[in-house]
Order: sequence, then structure tokens, then C-alpha cells
Amino acid sequence: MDFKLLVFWVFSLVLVGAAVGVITTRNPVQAALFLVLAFVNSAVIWMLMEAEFLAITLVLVYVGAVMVLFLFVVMMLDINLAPLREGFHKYLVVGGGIVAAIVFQMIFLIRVKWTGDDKFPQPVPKPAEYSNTEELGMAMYTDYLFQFEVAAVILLVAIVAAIALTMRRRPLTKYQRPAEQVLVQKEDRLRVVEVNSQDNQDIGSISNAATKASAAAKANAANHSDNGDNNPPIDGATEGVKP
Amino acid sequence: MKLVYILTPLAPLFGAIAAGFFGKKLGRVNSHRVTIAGVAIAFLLSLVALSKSLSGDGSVMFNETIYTWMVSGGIKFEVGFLIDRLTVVMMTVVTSVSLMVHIYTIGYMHDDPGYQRFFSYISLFTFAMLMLVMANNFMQLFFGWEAVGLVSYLLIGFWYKKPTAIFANLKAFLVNRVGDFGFLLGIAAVLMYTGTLNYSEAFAAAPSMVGTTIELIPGVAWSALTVTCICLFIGAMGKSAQIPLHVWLPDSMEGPTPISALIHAATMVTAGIFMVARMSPFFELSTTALTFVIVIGSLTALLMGLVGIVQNDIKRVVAYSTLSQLGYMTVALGASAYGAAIFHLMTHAFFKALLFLAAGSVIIGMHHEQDIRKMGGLKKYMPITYWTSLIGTLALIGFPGFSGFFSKDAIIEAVHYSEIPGAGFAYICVLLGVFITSFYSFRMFFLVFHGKERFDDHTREHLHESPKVVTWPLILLAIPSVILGALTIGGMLFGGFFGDAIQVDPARDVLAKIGKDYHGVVAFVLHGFKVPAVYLALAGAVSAWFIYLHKPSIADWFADKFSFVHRILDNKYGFDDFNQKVFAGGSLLLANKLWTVGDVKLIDGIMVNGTANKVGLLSTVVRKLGSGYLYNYAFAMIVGLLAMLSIFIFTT
Amino acid sequence: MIPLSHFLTLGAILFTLSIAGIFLNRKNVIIILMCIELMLLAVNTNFIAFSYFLGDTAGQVFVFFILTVAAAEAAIGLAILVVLFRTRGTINVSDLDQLQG
Amino acid sequence: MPILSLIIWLSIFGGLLTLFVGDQRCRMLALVISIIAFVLSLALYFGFDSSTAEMQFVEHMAWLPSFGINYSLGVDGISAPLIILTTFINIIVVISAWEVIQDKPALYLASFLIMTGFMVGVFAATDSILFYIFFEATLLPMFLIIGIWGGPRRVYATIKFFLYTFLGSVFMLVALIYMGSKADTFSILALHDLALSAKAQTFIFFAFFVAFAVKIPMWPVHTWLPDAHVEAPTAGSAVLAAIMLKMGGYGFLRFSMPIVPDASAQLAWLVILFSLIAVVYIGFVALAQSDMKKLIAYSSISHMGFVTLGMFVIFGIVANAGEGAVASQDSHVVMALEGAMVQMISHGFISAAMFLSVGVLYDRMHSRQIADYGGVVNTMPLFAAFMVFFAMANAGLPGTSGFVGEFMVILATFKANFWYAFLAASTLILGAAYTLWMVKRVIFGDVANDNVAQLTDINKREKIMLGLLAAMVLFFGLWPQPLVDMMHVTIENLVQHVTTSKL
Amino acid sequence: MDNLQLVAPEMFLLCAICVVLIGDLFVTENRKPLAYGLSQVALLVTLILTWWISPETGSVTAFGGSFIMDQMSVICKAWILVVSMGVFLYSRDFVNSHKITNGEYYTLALSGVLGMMIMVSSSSMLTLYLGLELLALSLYAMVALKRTDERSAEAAMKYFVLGALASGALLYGISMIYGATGSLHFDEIKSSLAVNGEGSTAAMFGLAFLVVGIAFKFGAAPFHMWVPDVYDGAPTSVALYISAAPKIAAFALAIRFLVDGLETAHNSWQGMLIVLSLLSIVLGNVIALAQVSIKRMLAYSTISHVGFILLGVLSGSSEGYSAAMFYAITYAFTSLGAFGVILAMDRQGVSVNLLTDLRGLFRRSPMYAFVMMLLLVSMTGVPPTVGFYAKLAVLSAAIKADLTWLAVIAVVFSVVGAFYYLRVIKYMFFDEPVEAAPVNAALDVHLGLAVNGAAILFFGLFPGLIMAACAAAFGL
Repeated sequence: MDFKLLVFWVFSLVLVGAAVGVITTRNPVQAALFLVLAFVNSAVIWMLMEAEFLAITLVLVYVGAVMVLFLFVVMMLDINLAPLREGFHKYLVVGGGIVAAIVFQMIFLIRVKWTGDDKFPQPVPKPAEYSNTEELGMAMYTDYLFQFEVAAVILLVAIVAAIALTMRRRPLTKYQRPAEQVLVQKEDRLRVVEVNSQDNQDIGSISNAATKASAAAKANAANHSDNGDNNPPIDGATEGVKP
Repeated sequence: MKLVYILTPLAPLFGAIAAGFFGKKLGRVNSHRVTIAGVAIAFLLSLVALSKSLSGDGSVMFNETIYTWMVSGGIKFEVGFLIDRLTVVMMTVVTSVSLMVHIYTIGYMHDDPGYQRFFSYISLFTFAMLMLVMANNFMQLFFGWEAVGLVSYLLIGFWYKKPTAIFANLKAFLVNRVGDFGFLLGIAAVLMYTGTLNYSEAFAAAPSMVGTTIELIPGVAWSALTVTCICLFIGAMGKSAQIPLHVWLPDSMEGPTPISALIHAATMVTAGIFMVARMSPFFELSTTALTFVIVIGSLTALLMGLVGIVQNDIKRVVAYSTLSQLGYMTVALGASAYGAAIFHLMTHAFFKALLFLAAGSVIIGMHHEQDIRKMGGLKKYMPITYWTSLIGTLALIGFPGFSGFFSKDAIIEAVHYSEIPGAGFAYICVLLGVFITSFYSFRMFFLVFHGKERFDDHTREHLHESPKVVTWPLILLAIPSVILGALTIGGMLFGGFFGDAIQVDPARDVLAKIGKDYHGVVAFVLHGFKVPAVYLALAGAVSAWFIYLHKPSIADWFADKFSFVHRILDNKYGFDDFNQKVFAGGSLLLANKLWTVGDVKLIDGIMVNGTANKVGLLSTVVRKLGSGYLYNYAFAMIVGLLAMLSIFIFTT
Repeated sequence: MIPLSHFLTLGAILFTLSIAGIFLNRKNVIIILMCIELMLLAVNTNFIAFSYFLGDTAGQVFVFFILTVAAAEAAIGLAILVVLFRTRGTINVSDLDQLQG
Repeated sequence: MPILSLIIWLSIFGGLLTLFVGDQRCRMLALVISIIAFVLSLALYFGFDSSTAEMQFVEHMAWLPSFGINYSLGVDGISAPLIILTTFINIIVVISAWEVIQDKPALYLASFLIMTGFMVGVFAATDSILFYIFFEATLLPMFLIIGIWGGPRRVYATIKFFLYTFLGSVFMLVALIYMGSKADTFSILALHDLALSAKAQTFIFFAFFVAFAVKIPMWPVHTWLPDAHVEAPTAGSAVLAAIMLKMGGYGFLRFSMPIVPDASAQLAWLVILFSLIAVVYIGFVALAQSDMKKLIAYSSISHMGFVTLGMFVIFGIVANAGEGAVASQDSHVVMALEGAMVQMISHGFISAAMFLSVGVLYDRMHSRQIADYGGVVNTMPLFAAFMVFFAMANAGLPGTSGFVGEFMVILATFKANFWYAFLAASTLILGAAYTLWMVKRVIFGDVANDNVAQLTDINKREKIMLGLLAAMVLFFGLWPQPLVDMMHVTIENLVQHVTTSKL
Repeated sequence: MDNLQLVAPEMFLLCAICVVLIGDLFVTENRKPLAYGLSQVALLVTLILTWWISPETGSVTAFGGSFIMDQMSVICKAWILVVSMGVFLYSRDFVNSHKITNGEYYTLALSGVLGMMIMVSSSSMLTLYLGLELLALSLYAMVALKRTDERSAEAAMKYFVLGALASGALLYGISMIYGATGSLHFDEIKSSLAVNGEGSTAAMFGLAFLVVGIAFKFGAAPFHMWVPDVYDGAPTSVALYISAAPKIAAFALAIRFLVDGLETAHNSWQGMLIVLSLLSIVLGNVIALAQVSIKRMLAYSTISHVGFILLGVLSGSSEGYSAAMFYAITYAFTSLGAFGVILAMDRQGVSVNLLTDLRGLFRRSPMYAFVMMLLLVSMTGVPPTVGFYAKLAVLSAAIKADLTWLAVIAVVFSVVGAFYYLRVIKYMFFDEPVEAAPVNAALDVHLGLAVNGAAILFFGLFPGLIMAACAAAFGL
């Protein structure tokens, strides 16, 4: 047996096993791990087809990023494991039957109906200096420039969507307002107060005023954080009055 | 002359319109003036036509189209007049009787709030009847046919507050419609086989119909002529109240008396007789049809006379007498003695109108009491009415010398001579009928005018002879009732008077056979004493005298002993009950069933709403597919995918 | 040598397993999301196989973009999942039946 | 001058204008528009050349060239009388609504005006798709009229009405498209000459049959009509009976018979059967009604049975005429068709009149139950006279227009089969029975109750309305010739078409 | 023409998206309408640009043949933009009053529009896929955008999972077709299939999956399950968005794949589409009968209309395609109006969910009732509204393709459909209102709806205007 074929068989069997694991396990963490296994295995199979760049990407992006994201969510949501519902097996029979029928049809079509193997002779080996990455890169930034841009927009949309959907402003969180901070004028922050040093009572009143001002500022900040979109008055961001 | 003919029907129509639409403005007096003037003009013009006709040779005087109503598919629907001897006789009878009735009405309806309306109606009737008799085509005949039916409907229901009146008028209209139904089919048959609606053309084409057959029931071929004639005759049965379509006529007595006289005795009911006489070229070609006619006629003549014996309403007695007399006429038609039928029609018109108006006079005198059991001895209070009634009654029973005698005897003789199947039966019937006629006529006569006074004192105080406007028409009608028969029998029956208007197969021209023995009026009267009819009539009169004046207890004894027969007669053989239960009730039942079961349950319930409900039900079931569960949705998609794949696999 | 049909068969099996996972799973939406990733993996395998046997880069490029989109999809999917969890307190598939009919 | 377009669009835009002028001034405006439309339609009569079967007042404009659909109008002897009838009835409708409709009169009148435009369009269209468009478009205003101003069960009635007729017409649409794709044109006249196989003809026949049978309506798809009539406001019933039903009859004449003559001949027995059932069965059903409008509605169905009978009986006549007879010269064939047409026109007047008469009573007593009435003649003598007159016309009394068509059809039918004529003629009895029985119970007799005692006789407006109709009924009863003249040549030409096999 | 010049509308829109996104961050709360205004301006300019650069005749491609500008794409884009402008107009007040994050809503919506534009203009499977995903992702997010609403989240989740499943199937199909033909470009696929019959089995194999993807995007039965749930659960403004322009995009998707790419396989996909079309028409109409929620009712109605669109497509003739295009375009417009009325009514804190909420609208605001009636009548397919011609056109195409039986079933079920449309009219016109207050929408919404209704009628009288354009798009 050809070594490559052996590799294919081994990895693809593990791959299928991992896939079965994904769909049958009850524990989402296990499922995620099965999926990681599947990805890694298929990366190997992709290697067999000389798609090195994509194989690496798969491992990096998928295993490294996406699956981590999945795990994050799994952990974050703290989902309790429930037993399989009654009647699952009954359903399994019907569903399994349908699935079997589809698999059967697909394989029948691929292997019996469409004997395309002679149409696709084994590809000639690439020369030594061939770089899969380079070739993909060339294609990507020339022929597929437009699609590349679109893909970028898709990512943008994903970002916007993910943020729009999940970001929430907790009522008690305090935020900085950079625009307002930048726009702050000296007059907003500084108030020169005439102080009559001889009059004790005056001093008392000043310190009173200062505490009042800072209390007001705090109240303001608290109010604003209730609704982050509010546009607070400029002086709302004062840090208090310097005596 | 064309103008004369056009004016004849239009004059009464003008009167009718004037009185009908402008009656309020015209007022009572002017209304009756204008209508009477209209009818009088019509009468005079009829006389002009009559005189011209009598001076002619008996051929058709006028046969022209006045205006074309419609032409469709080459078939002309026209309004036109055919004036021949038959027509002029009818015109004269109609207008003269109508004129009398108009005059009489002034008195009879004097206090009625619908005075103008009434005049309008009877003038309209005169118009319609004239259109009917003057028609030269079937379309116009049918028009007149239906129009007189309409006026009859309106007049019977003239007192629209009276429940019995509005019941009677609906009944009259519907029963007439049954006849019209046959009549229309007859017309359709004529049109189909002759291709024309014009009399002369149709008659000319009639012989070509001999041998044509029609399969009403698959496999059984009927003579087209027989079918046509019977269909036409069904029309006549309706209008002329032959069994079993006679039921409307007694009830129609709910209308004012002048109407009973004009429409339901003298003119409208004779339309059927006239029509069959007019159609003689057709009827002569079908022995079967004639047999049918004669049997129906004789049954009517006998059975309706019998019912007359047990009636107590003065007008109803006369009405049944009318039915019976119409039966005579029909018998004459069946015996191919068309002339005799028309002759009897004419004499009957006068004496029956007379009888009705006399009855009306009695009713006026009795303050609208119509039960003869509550009368008696009126002779001394209403002499004119008494004497004219006597004349009418004598004419009716066919007392020798009176007009009725001539016409009735002619019919009896004609039947006697006739060889058509059913003639023997008819002969027996008409002979019996003579006795019965005489019996019930005098029964009524005696009960009303003789014997004890059975009314109360209050009535007696007001009891007096009717006003002149009532009595004069009586007198005027009494005259022809006496002399008309004698005057005209020779000319009308045996002189080939009708010319081409009536065509009789020479082989069965019974009138011609009688005519051979006819040697003048006196001889005819004398000859009358040689046949049983006169004696039967006298016997009837005597028995009536014996039973109702001499020994009234016999009547009760009879009623007791033969209660079964009495009940049958009282129930008029159950025709009314039968119709009411089976036809009216059955129709209503069927109607309700068809509606509630057919329409509401089957069509609406099951088909329409049922389908809608099924779809709705389906909807509520199918919507469960959208279970809300993600895996079910996904599953559906997978099944869909499988389907797509399968389609692909199994189609390539 | 490995024939093309082997790869395709592998892809077909993976694909079918993943859709089976989508409708067999009644408990956890997050596993469904993983199944979707698995499905894309199957498709990618197909593409790469074709690209390899056709000697055409386009297939690999396509895979690249699929990976990109899949990442975006995962992000949005998880975001929706989070929203769902926040509002409903569950991500049990059988509990998502408010909308039906 | 494009008279047909003018009538159609004057009515439609006039209707819209009426909607916008507001409830105060809408009545006068609507009246003026309806009268102008009528006067314009009279031009169709006076300018009509009755010596040709060609389309007249033709207008043609490419409209949807990619589909071969044209805006083409024209009238012949069949459609011109119907158009005039439509515009005439419209005037009556406007008059009838004058003070009766207080709720949104502008919308009410606008609906009727717009509907008139559509209905004229139905009769004037010579492009089959254009025909279909107008045919369908009429549903909508009627739907609203019944739904908004109707009686208590109006929703059921109006939805039933809409769905019934819609279901019928969609089949026709498929048939039209099918033929259009075969003929590459939707011109009706071109479809007349389109060669079609026997099988295709049968399918097309049924498609048309369903559409028109529902519209006319024929038994057993008639049950929408009583409901719609009963619930519709008076004028709605009048228009429904007077015009909309005629679309079905017109459709048979314009589409079914000439386009699929062989199938029509083959299946004529079916139509005749249904027609006779309509005459007899429905006649009985009418007898059982206790609601005046329902009774008249059933009577309408029964009368329309004569229309279909007259149309399809011609195949029987032709069959009976024997070998070698030329159908178009057979007087009975022509008479049957002309009878059907006359019956349609006449029924337009009579049924409208009957419904309006009931409306007059309803406006006063708010009841349509026969049992609630009795002795109306005592308090409303003039009205009673009208009612009896129209009842007589409904019963087919000679001298009224109701007689003419029935008479012709029965006469002609006899030639096809005695029993056809026999059953058809039974309407003489049944028609009289249900109509006059109703009249007896409503009009005659002593004053039945206090409500009747307080009735007031018809006012000037109602007099004009009923008087106009009575005049028309009488006119066509006494002189149908102008009507028949108008259609004669067209009918002969049609017969030619219908009796020429396409196979 | 220059590559960049050809994609100028898309590029502009992309820039505008960024501007809206960023601009929204920097404006203060009381000037939030800025995002709305910017979006409208962006759409308008894009529309102008689209017309500007559209070729007179024929088609122009760019970016190595993966982007195409032809008659069809121009018309579809123009309509997508116009409809989207309407969508924004009608949903503005709803978005404001329901506290849906404003800037994100418009950003995502515009991204969706961009996705649709890319879809209709793509001439390679890759471009098409990316456009599709751009649209789909935007939609998933938009459905969930009302974050506090659990129904909204549930709908989004369902939509997302099923959508991903469908796009997976679509991708699988694409991969098979790619394998069979060796190309991602439609024109090459077409020529390859025409030459090389052998590879067609694989292409057909892929076709089955492709059809699943297309059917899902359309919402055709049995891939329709998401439609009612999403319409129902999503904020009304988003439901409006989904129901309108994406139908045009879905149509383009079908045409690009099935006609531009796989027209030679017409016989194969016709059978599949017949099943889809039939099921959609039957299920859509039948289930809609039982609905009490107006949005669900409209959803099922949409499904049935999709059946009609497919009816045109499956005819496999240029007439059929143009008919389907006409149908899709006019339906988008009709659906827009219908949701527009619901949105306009929604504003006074009275949510319009049930059909009965429309009760007595005629007495409250006759104009809205009439507009709604016209729209519903158009959906029913009764002349003289534009919906009739749409049905006429697709039926005509189907009949010409000898599918008369299918046409008959379709019309019969459209009669079933008439019932539930009539029921809505019944509520609006024949029933008494629960509350008498008239609908009080902003003037421009008022105007927009009036124009919308009038257009239904106007194009009902002069359908030739659009029809000619649709015909021209397919070289007729």
C-alpha cells in the first residue's frame, strides 16, 4: 500500500471518528475538542493535496482562534449538561435512515455514476521552488482583488454585528468621554475664588462649596453613566474645584 | 277599413289609459264616460265590420300586418288583423257585452273607491280580448291570451283587501298559466313545423304536417299534428276552464259581478273555444286530438253541471253553469261542429251575461248577500230582475224558441251525428247535461225568486228593484237572449257563414249533415220536440219545482241518503283539495326540500363551505409542520435535499 | 495513489455527518454551530481536492475565502447565541419554540 | 372620436373625482357623469351600422407589446346593447342612492362609477386579456360595495362572491394564455379563427364554462348569488343582477361558442341540462324563499337559465335540422341566440327594477322579509302599481320585455327537443307562481301591521327611477325590433362561426 | 471600461457604510437621524452612479470576469436600491421608537444592500457566494438587533443555523460544479458543460445542492421554515427589509447559477424547481389561511409568491426569466408597501401583530386602508394592479413551456390565497375600529406610501414600462 494512501486512510478514519464525536457527545467542551481533532486531521489530509498554506491556516485560524472562541462562549455561558431527551433513539432511526440515504446517494453518485478518476489524472508534482503560499498570494491580490475586498467587508460586518449584538453598557459602569476631555477648556476646570483669609467663616464656606461641587460632579457622572449615549454638559467632567 | 280595424281595439285601450293613469284627475263621471265612449266606439266599429262582412261573400275581408313587432331569424313577429266572419262575430259579441257591462258597472260599482281603476281594467280587458280575436298570427294571439289573463288577475283581485279574492286571483292566474304553458308549446310546434306564425301561412302549411312524427318518448312516434293540437288545446282548457283546469273559474267569482259576467262568462272563457275554432285547419287533421277535445268537453259539461246542483252561492251556481256550457262548446268543437260551438258561444255570451248581471242585481238588492238559501220570494220586490232572469234561465236550459235552444240543440245533434271516437260517450253526457242544467238553473231560480222569504227584516226594508243603469243592461241583454238564436241559426250554422275561416273535413262535417235536414227556424224548433233534449230540460225544471218549491224536505232527504254523493259534489270531486295538497303543497314541499337540502346542505354546505372548511382544516393541520423546532426545520430541509437528489437520480 | 473519489467520499461523509448533527442535536445550540464548521470543512476538502486534481488555484482561493467567511459566521453565530442566552437563559434547542405555526 | 374609451375612462376618472369632491357635492357630480356617459353610449346606438358584423367604433393601441396584448376596443351587435344597458343602469343607480346612502356616499358613488367603467370595458374589449382585466376588475368595487354597505352577513356574502367568481375566472385566464401562446395574439377575433384540437377545445371549453357559469350563474355554482344579492345594498343588487350576470352570458357568446365550437357542440347537452335545472329547480327554490331579495335573486338565476339555454340549444337545433341544412339560415338557430340576447337585456331592466322596488320597501321598513309585509297597496298605491307591473314583467307577461326573450327561446328550443321546451316553458308557471305569490303576500291583502300602515308612497326620486325602468320594460316589450335589428347581422355571423367545425 | 469604474457604485456604498458607521459614533443623541439621512443619500448616490456607469447594451465584465454589469444587473440593482430607500423610509420611525441601535441598523442594512448588489453583479461563483454571505450575515445580525427581545433572538438563531446549513449545501454544490467544470466563472462553466457532456453528471450532482441553497434564499418550500419564524420574530422593520429587496437578489442568484451557469442542464433543474414551486404555492397559500399574525400571514404569502417566481424561472425561456424578474421586482415593491403600512400603524406604542389589529383602518385612515387594499389586491393578482401582470407573465411562460397543469394548480391555489388577502381587507373595511384615532405617520412616510400604492396601480395600467425593461434584460 502506498504510504500516502495509508496516511489518508488513517487520518480520514480519525477525522470521521472525530466528526461522529462532535455530533454525538453531550458535552460541548468535548465536542469542541473533537472538532479541534477533526480540524487537525483534515489539515493533514489537505497537506496530502499540497495545500500547505491552507492547512496551516486551518490550524492557526480555526484551532487557534475560532475554536478558542467557541470554548470561550461555552465557558462563559456556563451551560449545564442535561441528559438526552426521551425518544432520541426513535428519532435517530428516522433521521439516521434519511442520512444514510443521502450518504448512499452521494457516494453512489460520486463513485458509480461519476467515474471521473480518469478525467482527473494524478497531478504532476510541483517543482521544488514552488510555493503554495506565493501562488495563493499572487492570485489573491491580483485576480481576486475584488473578492478579497468583499471578504474584508464581511469581516467588518461580522465585527459590527458582534459588537452591536453583544456589547452592553452595564448601568453602573463609568466611561471616559475622550471627546469631551479633549474639548475641555481651562475655564471649565478652574474657578478662581476670592478668599478672605481673615474670615474663618468664609473659609468654611469655601470648603463647603468645594465639597458641594465635587458631589455634584459625582452625581453627574453617575447620572450619565446610566445612559452612556447621553451628551453631558461640558462642565460635567470637571474634576472638582481646586481650593 | 284598416283604420276601422285599428281603431276598434285602440278605442278601449285609450279609455283604459285615460281612466287608469288620469282617473284621479278625470273624476268618476268622466272616467266612466271616456271608457264607455271607447267601448261604444269599438262596438259601433264592430258593427260596421259586421255589416260589411255580412254583405260580403264570407271570404277573408282583411289580413294585413299593422306593424312588425320583431323579425328574428327570418321569422316575423307581427301585429296584424285577420278579419273574417269568425272574427266579426267575436268582435261584436265582445264589444256588445262589454258595453253592457260598462254601463251596468256605473250602477254596480257606484260606491266603490276603485271606481276609475275598475273602468280602466274592463276597458283594458276589452282591448286585450279584441286583440286576441282579431289576431292574424299566433304571437298576437298569445299576447291577447296572456293579456286577458292579466286583466282577469287584476279584476278578480280587485278587492285586494279580501283574502279570498287575492287567493282566487293568484289561483286563476296560475291555472291559466298551466294552460298557457301548453299553448306556448303548441305555438312552438306550429312554428317549428310550418316555419311561420301567421295564421294563413300556417294553415296553408298544415296539411304538409300530416305524417310528420315526433318522438316524445324515445321509440314511440307521435303524430306531430296531434301533439301540436293537444298542446294548443291545453291552452284552451286553461282559458275555457275545462277539466281539470277548471278550478279557477268558480273561485274567480270573488271578483265584482260585472267581471264575472264579462270575463268569466261571456268573453274571456270563450277565448279557448274561439281559438280551437280558429285552429280548425289543424284540428281537422288529427282525429286523436278531436277525440281528446270531445272527451274533455263532455266530462266538463256533465261533471260541472252536477256540481252546480249543490252550490248555494248565487254566483257560483252561475259559474258552474258556465263551466258546463263551456263543456258543450268544447264538445261541439270535438265533433267538428265549430260553427255550432261559436254559435253557442254567442248565444251563451248574452244569456249568461244576463244571468250574471241579474245575479248581480239580486246581490245589490240583498246587500251583498250571495247565499240563495237566504233569499226567496224576490219576485215581488225585483220584477225586472225576475223577468229577465227567467228569460236567461229559459235560454240557458234550451227552452224551445229561446236562443239557447238553437245552439244547444245544434250541438246535441252534431254530437249525435259525429262518428269520431268518444262521440257516443259525449252524446250521453250532453243529454244528461241538459237535464242537470235545467235542474240546477231552476233550483236557483226558484230558491231566489219564489217560495218563502228567508231573509231578515232589515234586508226587506231596503229591498227594492235595482236602479235603471242596472236594469237597462238586463233588458238589453234579455232581448238577444230570446231572439238571437232564431235570427241567426240559419245563417250561421247552415249557410256556410264562416267561409274559409273554419275548415272542416267534409267527411265529418256534421253540421252539413244537420243542415240537410234544416228547413227553417220553425221546423228546427218542431224538430226539437222529437228528440229527448227538450223533454229532459222540462223534466229538470219540473223536478226542480217539485223538490225545491213543492216539497223542500226531499232535498234534505236526498242530501241525507246520498251524503256520499253529496259530499263528492260539495267537494267538487276533490279537484281543489287535490290541487291544493298535491300541486300547491307538493310544490312548496319540494321547493323547501330543494332549497334546504339541495342548495343549503348539498351545494352550499358540502360543496362550497365544505370545501372552504376542508381547506381551512387542512391549513390548521399543515401549519403544524412549522413546529417551531429548529431540528424539525433542518430535518425538512434534509428531506428536501434528499428529494432533490432523488429527482436528479431518477430522472437521469 | 489516492484517487479523487476517495477525497470526495470523505467530503460527502463529513458533510452528511454534519447535517445529521444539526438535526439530531436537541440540546445545545453551540454544538449545532460546531456542526456548521464541520460542514464547511467538508466543503473545503472537496475544493482542495478538486483544486489539486485540476491543478487550478481557484479552488484553494475559494477555500481561503470560505475560511474567512466561516470565521465571520462563527463570530456572528456566537454573538446571536450570547444574545439568545441573555434573553432566554437557555440555549437548549428544544426550548426554541416560541415562534411556531 | 374614441367613444368607447371616453365612456370607460370618463366613468373611471369621474368616479375618482367623485371620491375627492367630498360627500356634499358627490351626488350631483356622479349624476352628471353618469348621464354624460349614457349620452355618449347613445352614440353607439345612433352611429351603429347594423348591416355589418364587423367591429365598430374600433380603437387600437399597442399596450403590452412584449405579450402581444393590445388596448383594443370595439363593439358589435352583441356588445353595443349591453354597453348602453350598463350606462343606463348606472344612472338609475346614482338616483337610487341619492338620499338613501348616508355613510360615505362619495365612495359609494365612486365605486359604482368606476365599476361602470370596468363593465363597459368588459363588453367593449376586443383583446382577450383586456377583457379579462376588466372582467376581474369589476370584482373589487362590488366587493367593497357589498362589504361596506351591505347587510348583516355581508362579509360572508362578499367573500363568497369574490372567491366564487375569482375561482371561475382564473381557469379562463389559463385558457386565454394558452390560446394566446398558440395564436401569438390575444385578439378575440383572431382566437375565433384559431385552430384547436378536440382535446384542447374540451379543456378550453371547461375553463370558459367554469368562469362564465359562475358569473351567470348556472346551477350548481349559483349559491353565491342569493347571498350576494341579499346582503348587497339595493343598487349593488341591481347592478349585480342587471349587468354583472350578463358578463357570463356575453362571455359564452364571445368566447366559448365561437372559439371552441366543436367542444361546445359536444358538451351542449351539459349546459342545456344545467340551464333546465336552473329554470325548474331554481324556480322551485325561489318559491320557498321568505326573503324578497333572495326570491328575486333566485328568479334571476332561473331567468339566466334561459340565456344559456338559448345559446347552447342551437347545437341541438342544428343537429335536428338534418343533413345539408345551413345552420346560419335556420331561423330557429338565429332566434335562439337573439332570444338569449334579448333576455339578457330585458332581465337587466326587470331585475334592476325588482331589486329597486324591494329597496324602496327596505328603505322604509328595514326588512326584506315577506312576512313583515302585507297590504302595502293600501298605503303605497303607486308603488304597488309599479311593483305589480315589474312582477308581471318578471313573470314574462307579453307586452313587457320579460316576455320577448323567453318566448323566443322557448319557441326555438322546441326544435331541438320537445322536452327541453317543455321544461323551459314550465317557467311560465313557476315564474308566475313565485313572483305573484310574493306580490300577493307583500302588496295585496289588508294592512298587515302598524309598520305597513305608516308607510309613505314613493317620492319623486323613486318615481323617476322606477318610471324610467318601467318605460324601458314596456318599450322593449312592445317594440323589440330595434334591439333585434342591432344584433341581427352579428348573430348571423356568429352562427356561421359557431357552426363551422374547427377540426 | 476600467475595473474600478465599473464597481464605482459598490465602492461608493462601501465608503458610505464606513461613513455612517463612524459618523454615528460621533454624533450626539439628538442628532441620531444623521445616520438615516446619510444612508438615504448614500443609496441615492449609489443609484445615480449605477445608472451612470450602466452600459447601453450588452454586458461588461471586470476583475477577471468575476464581476459583470449587464442589463439585468442594472435593473435589479436599481430596484434593490429604490426598494431599500423605501425600506429605510418606512422603518425609520420604528427603529427610533423601538430603541434599536440606530447606526448599526443602517450600517448592517447598507452592508446587506452592498451584498445584494454584489450578488446580482457577480459572474463567478466566488463573487456570488461572498455577496450572498455578506447579505446573509447582515440579515442574521439585523434579526437579532432588538437585543432585549427573546423572540427576535430565537428567530435570529433559527435563521442563522438554517442559513448556514443552506449555504453549506450551496457551497457543496459549488464545489462539485467547480470540480466538474474546472472553473468558477459562469460563462466558462456554461461553455465547459456545452462541450464536455461527461462532466455534467457531477455538475448535476452539485446542482441538487445548489438548488437547495437557492430555494432557501428564496424561502421556497420545503426550505421555507425559517421565513415565518423570522418574519414573526424579527423587528418589523427588519422583516420589511428581508421581505423586499432580498427577493430580487434571490432571483438574481437563481438566474446567475441556473441560467448563466447551468442553462444546458435546464431539464435537470426544471424538475426540481417544479417540485419547489408546487410545494411553495400549495403550502404557502394553505398555511397562510390559518394565520392570525399579520407578519406570519405575509410570510406564508411570500412563500406562495416565491412559488410563482420559480414558476417563471423553471419555464427555462427568456420569457420566463423576464417574467420571474418582473414578478420579483413588483413583489418586492408590493411587500414593501404592505409592511410599510404596518410600520406606519405601529408607532403609537400600539404594536400591530395580529390581523385583527387592522380592524377598521378604513374608518381611521382611509388612505392607508386603500393603499393596503391595493397592495393586497395586487398580491391576489387581480387587475388592474401590477400583481396581475406578474402572474400573467409567469403563467404565460409556464404555459408556453407546456406546463399548463402546473399553471392550473397555481391559479387554483391563488384563489385559496385570495381568501386570506380578502380577510385582511375585510378587517380594514368592513369592521368597526377598536380605537378611532387616525394613523399618525410622518409626512414623508405618508407620501411614500401614497406613491407606493399609486405605483401599484400605475404599473397596473402601464405594466409595459417595467416589463419592457425586464424583457430587455434577457434579450427579448
